[in-house]
Amino acid sequence: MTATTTVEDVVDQPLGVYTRPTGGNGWRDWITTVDHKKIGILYGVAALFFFVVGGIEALLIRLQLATPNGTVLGADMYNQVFTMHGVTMIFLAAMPLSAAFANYLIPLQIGARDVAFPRLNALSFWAFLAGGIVLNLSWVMGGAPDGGWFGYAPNTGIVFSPSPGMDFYALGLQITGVASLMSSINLTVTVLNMRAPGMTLFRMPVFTWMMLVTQLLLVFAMPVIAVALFLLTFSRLFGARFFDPSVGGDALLWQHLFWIFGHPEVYILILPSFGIISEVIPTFSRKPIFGYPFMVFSGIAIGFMGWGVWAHHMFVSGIGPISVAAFSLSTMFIAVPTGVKILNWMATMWGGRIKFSAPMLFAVGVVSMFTIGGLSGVTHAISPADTQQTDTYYIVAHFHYVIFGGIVFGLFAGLYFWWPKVFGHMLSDGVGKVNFWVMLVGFNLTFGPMHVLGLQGMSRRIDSYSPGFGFELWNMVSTIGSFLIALSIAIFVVNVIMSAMKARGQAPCGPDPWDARSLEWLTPNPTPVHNFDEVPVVESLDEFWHRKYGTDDDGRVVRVASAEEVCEDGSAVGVHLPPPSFWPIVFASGLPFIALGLIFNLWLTVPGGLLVVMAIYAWIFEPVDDPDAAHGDHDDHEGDEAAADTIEEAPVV
Amino acid sequence: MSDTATSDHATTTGMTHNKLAMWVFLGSECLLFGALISTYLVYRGRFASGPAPGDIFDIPFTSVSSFVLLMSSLTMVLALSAIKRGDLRNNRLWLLTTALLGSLFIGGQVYEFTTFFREGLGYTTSPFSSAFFTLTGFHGVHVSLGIIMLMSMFISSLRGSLRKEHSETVEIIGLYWHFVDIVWIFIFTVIYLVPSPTS
Amino acid sequence: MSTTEITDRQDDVVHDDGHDHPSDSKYFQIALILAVLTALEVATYYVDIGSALIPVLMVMMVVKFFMVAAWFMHLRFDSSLFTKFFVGGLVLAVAVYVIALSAFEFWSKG
Amino acid sequence: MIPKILRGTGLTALAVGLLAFLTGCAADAELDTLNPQGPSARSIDNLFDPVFYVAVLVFIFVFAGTFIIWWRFRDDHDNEEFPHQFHGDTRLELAWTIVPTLILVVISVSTLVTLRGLNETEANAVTIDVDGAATQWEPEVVVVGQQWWWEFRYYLNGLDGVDLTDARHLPPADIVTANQMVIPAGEEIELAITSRDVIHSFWIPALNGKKDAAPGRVHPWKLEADGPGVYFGQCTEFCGLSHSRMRMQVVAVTPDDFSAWVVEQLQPAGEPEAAAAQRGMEIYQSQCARCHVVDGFNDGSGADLVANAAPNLTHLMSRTTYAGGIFNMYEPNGSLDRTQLEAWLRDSPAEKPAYAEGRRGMPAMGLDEGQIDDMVAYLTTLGRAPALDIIAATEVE
Ligand code: HEA
Ligand code: HEA
Ligand code: HEC
Ligand code: CUA
Ligand SMILES: [Cu+2]
Repeated sequence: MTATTTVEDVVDQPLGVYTRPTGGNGWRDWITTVDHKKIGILYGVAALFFFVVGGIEALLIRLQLATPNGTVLGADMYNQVFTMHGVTMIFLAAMPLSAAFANYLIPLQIGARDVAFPRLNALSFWAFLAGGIVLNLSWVMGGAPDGGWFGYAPNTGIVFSPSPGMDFYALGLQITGVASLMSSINLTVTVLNMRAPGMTLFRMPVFTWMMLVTQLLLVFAMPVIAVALFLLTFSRLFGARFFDPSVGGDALLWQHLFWIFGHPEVYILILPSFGIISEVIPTFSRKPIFGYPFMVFSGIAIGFMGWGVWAHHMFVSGIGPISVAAFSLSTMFIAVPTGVKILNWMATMWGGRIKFSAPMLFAVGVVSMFTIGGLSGVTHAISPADTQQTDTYYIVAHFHYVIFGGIVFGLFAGLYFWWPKVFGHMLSDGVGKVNFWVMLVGFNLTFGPMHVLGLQGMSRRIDSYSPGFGFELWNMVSTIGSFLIALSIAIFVVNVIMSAMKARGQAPCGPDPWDARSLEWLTPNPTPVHNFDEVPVVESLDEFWHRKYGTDDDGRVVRVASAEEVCEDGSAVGVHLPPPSFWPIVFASGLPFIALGLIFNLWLTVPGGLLVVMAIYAWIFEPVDDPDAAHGDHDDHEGDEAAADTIEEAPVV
Repeated sequence: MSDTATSDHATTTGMTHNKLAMWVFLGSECLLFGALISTYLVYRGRFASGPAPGDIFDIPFTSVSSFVLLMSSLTMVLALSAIKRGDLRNNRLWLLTTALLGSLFIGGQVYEFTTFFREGLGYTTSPFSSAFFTLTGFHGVHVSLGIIMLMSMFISSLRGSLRKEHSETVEIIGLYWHFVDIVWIFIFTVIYLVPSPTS
Repeated sequence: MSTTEITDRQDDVVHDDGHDHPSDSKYFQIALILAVLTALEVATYYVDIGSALIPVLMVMMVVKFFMVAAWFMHLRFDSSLFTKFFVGGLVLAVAVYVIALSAFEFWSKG
Repeated sequence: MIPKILRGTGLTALAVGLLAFLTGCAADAELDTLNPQGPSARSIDNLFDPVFYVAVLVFIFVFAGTFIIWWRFRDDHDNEEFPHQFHGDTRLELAWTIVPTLILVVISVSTLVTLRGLNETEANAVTIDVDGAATQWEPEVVVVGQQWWWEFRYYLNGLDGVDLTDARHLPPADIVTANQMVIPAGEEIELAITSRDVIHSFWIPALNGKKDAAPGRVHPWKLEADGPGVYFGQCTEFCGLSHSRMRMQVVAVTPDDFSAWVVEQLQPAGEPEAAAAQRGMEIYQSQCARCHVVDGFNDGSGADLVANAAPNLTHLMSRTTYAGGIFNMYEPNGSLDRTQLEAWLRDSPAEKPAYAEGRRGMPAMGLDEGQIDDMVAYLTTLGRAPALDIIAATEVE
């Protein structure tokens, strides 16, 4: 990806930045890195790549549906494409893009050197990538999954989906799931355990808070889908009878397990975005976030309540009326904490002096567009009404408004906002604004009409529709809109390339381009490999901002220090850093072999298993080759501890 | 600067990363076993034309092997207590005993599975059989991983690289081991002792 | 080489000293209680106690469960943060799956 | 038709105007969810409309706020001066916690009331006049989904004692039909919905919301049409390859017409007279009877299919659409649409995607043109065409 090359170029520039003697910026360094920043960038690049893949699948969907009786794909291919679109977007684009932000920013926002388990972090990334590759290999190895991202049994059983596609689905998602679980444990420990002195929980930026809640949701939600996927895998590969109605298998078991995971999952997707805009909005409004504790607690409340609403995806599935009523009510009330957030963002902007730069535009886009999706969500929560809406395009409209309007806009806000932090140069704000407006128009053209289509009765997951139901016009509009979205993505890509070219050979942008508030801006741009020269001591929320500004006697804000004075220069040397390691990628590369072996030929699992076992073994006994090890002033116990630690996550070497 | 990613002494909470991570992981495992147990409970009455749980469970036998596993928790905690005192010899002894008790349990499970299989309960016989073998199989895999870890510690200890200052490693693996034990406490009661449907 | 040692004790901190862990004889006592409880549990298989069976079994199970967690896993002595995670996961799991089983009408149909 | 929600609210006047203009051409939106034609659908609509307005109001509130903010507080930071810094206001926070809560409490109550209504059934009965002997039938229809068509089974003695647990082996019913469900208008029909393979979902938007058809489960649901008419539906749970081509219709007729329909459906098929039709019958015997049933000719002992059933053809001609309700049996003038039927018999998977090799869906039978002609001749003897107005109303494109 273009982004990578840019990174290298920029990072390469000698900024007086400390570079590790052994580390370069060649490909070898990327595949062995355990640095949370590089891993964050890797996540970002992979996620954006898969976003384009999923987007192209979306465009195919839209082409097929542009006119009645579409013939672009055909029924079989259509089913594979929409399934892979959902899976790719959710698991390979949205989640890892959030992970990119989490990895890059959490340690910086809490004043830490790295995450708690850097090698595990690398493993999480490579395993995610392995899972993504497994999923997409299905295209050329017998057919992609064709049972929908929700994979309802028994349609996904071997009788009804005889191609290996659903095996790829089950195993690919299992691998990405394990990756997410590892990463969530890692980040949870990081946030709890590695905060800089003075960084109490209630001095953490809202972004870090929302990420913490997200990681906790992941910790508890991933095992549930893991079980669901195991049941599916064992049914398909070993003939288990979980979903075979002829012997009493229950079709609803899968649905419960999937949605017990699935609903927390949608909050896993949205909370990072909420976190991002909670950083962007105060910065550009030049005001502190309004109601910080309420922001935090509403995020926690959303995470909590998200566990008690899953059956709203099953209102017509035949669960009893009492369940329907209970889940209907619990679902509605999630609107309350979410509303608290929306209104607090508005109150943050209210009375501000708002600069509508690109990040801010995207953030305001979230506030308004997500609200549309949230409100249609409330109309689904009314269970009797949902019996009319479910599985129609009205639902598709709902979730693309929350997902695209809430997540994609939020992530773009984050990309524009933190781009200088990561790469040391700004993205063009002018192009960014164009990007935003084209995206906003395209997005509304694409998904707005779907409300109408759904209420007119157009079903989801149909590869074609007949003329005469009144679907023609709006489908065409929607298809046109989707190409506008594609255009906006292309504008973004152009912006990335052009900005990188412009920045080539130039000094990096200043340390504090947005007059920002949180700790990550204390480090120079781009962030030096060791993060902070000195671990900051935190005295307040918005620590960085408070180092720049004070109040005069009238209570007015006055600048007390320039950004240059406050920011570190990244000149520290001899900082102890976790050395790179080969084993995460070796470990992860075994996983696709195991998956393919289970699907096609058990012998393949042997090399896969060997790779994994070898990696675990080597991981434990990995020699300490850190040039700075002697410098480390914590008790250096690697050498002897190595033998002691078994398959447990060993202390990071 | 001491604040490295690995420094055990500089954590915010005062807990080491490893121990905290293990507890978070165990919290996560609750959801995993919960899903498996629920699956079993939904399906325990759906034995199609195969044997029903009430027909084949051998409570006295399972009681013995449950007791074995329970006692392995005692030996585990004794191993920890020993290494904390610096008593490496007893540490090794108890580690080995724990692993042996665990293996005994696994042996019992293998025996149970083969007996059930001979009585007509295959993995694909019915939703009940699939759920039963999956649940107990997952538990068995957890125990087996635990045994591997215990044995690795035992070998490290023999080689002299598991010493008093590493007691936390023993403690963390002990946490895992106890967790697997309490899962079985649950399984033993809910799946075996609570009367099951018969055909 | 600065800062961290003292200043980083924060809101949620309970320090893990490890020195007040129980003695081995305490562990044997706990194990004895666990053994007796298990014996009682198994006894219900032989002695008919009617409708009390399930509540009694559940109570004994929960007691065993928490004794292992509290003593052998040291939750009694360790940071409350661990308890929060574990009990959090446990309570969440129980709540979610009890609701799910209710949706299957498990309690009425079994 | 313009979705009703967008009509006649001052708040959305602009949107309405635009929509009215843009959707004006789409005259026949037969699946419109906002155009209820029966009590259940109406109760849902009556709940949805006000909630939708509330949502629009909240949306306008947020949007107006955003615009005001954009208008009043935009500033390019030309001067360094900061606005007044405030961190929050507990009273405001409480207000915007409590107000939405109250709104939602009201919505909850009406949701519960509607939900209860939808789950209540009434005891009713229609009189059916068979050979001069009137019998009472409490209207209940068994709805069975399978890839990719619907079967409707009528048990005139009621469903008590009819074992529906295994949808692949259902007890013989008095009337078995496919894709078109005929009901008496103005009566509440109870449905027992199930499936023979994967999950489908039964949905007639004008009459009620949807309900899944899941294998191994029987889901109760109900329908009632205000008056005679034809109501379109679509399978809405993704069920594999031809999910989009799994449609159905409800034909509501007057009680008298219904009684007449029942009487006719109870007739078994007779022996055809014309030679071509007789040849067709022989082909049927040798090629089709392994799956299909024609009452009075071969009984329904199961089909060579995963679902164990293919459409019952006894009264094929009384249905105006076939193959999951996607083809017309008749031309608008009432004559047989021979071309389509022949195409179907020639190569059905080409007409409607199926996995015949996996025993799901109708395979290509490999008949030659002569055999096809004979087959059509035989099929046209099976049942009688309905009235022209029904043919016109049920027409699909
Ligand atoms: C980012 C992801 C995301 C988010 C955040 C949400 C948020 C919500 N969702 Fe959504 N949902 C999905 C992603 C998401 N959803 C997906 C992917 C599906 C489809 C899955 C599939 O089938 O493939 C789905 C499906 C779905 C359904 C099932 C529909 C069906 O299939 O029949 C329901 C039903 O209740 C629902 C409800 C809600 C509700 C009530 C919220 C609430 O959290 C929204 C709360 C927000 C607001 C309400 C707006 C702001 C509030 C105010 C301004 C305060 C004032 C408001 C009031 C007084 C009302 N969603
Ligand atoms: C994160 C989640 C996410 C995102 C971002 C999207 C984005 C989009 N989705 Fe979504 N979608 C889902 C998640 C998501 N979707 C899910 C979960 C389902 C349900 C699946 C199921 O039922 O199983 C679904 C289903 C779904 C359907 C319904 C299919 C059906 O039911 O039959 C449709 C139909 O229009 C659709 C359309 C789109 C479109 C047009 C976009 C667009 O916004 C996409 C825009 C992106 C691009 C267009 C990128 C491409 C860019 C370029 C090509 C230019 C790049 C140029 C260079 C590299 C130089 N999606
Ligand atoms: C292997 C099974 C099988 C055989 C053999 C078979 N059919 Fe079919 N037939 C089906 C199935 C399944 C359908 C439903 C297809 C659908 O709607 O997707 C069907 C549908 C039909 C329909 C439409 C019925 C309706 O109301 O929707 C007609 C007419 C028909 N078949 C005629 C025939 C004739 C004539 C033959 C023999 C020459 C034949 N079929 C042989 C399985 C079979
Ligand atoms: Cu049947 Cu969709
Ligand atoms: Cu949901």
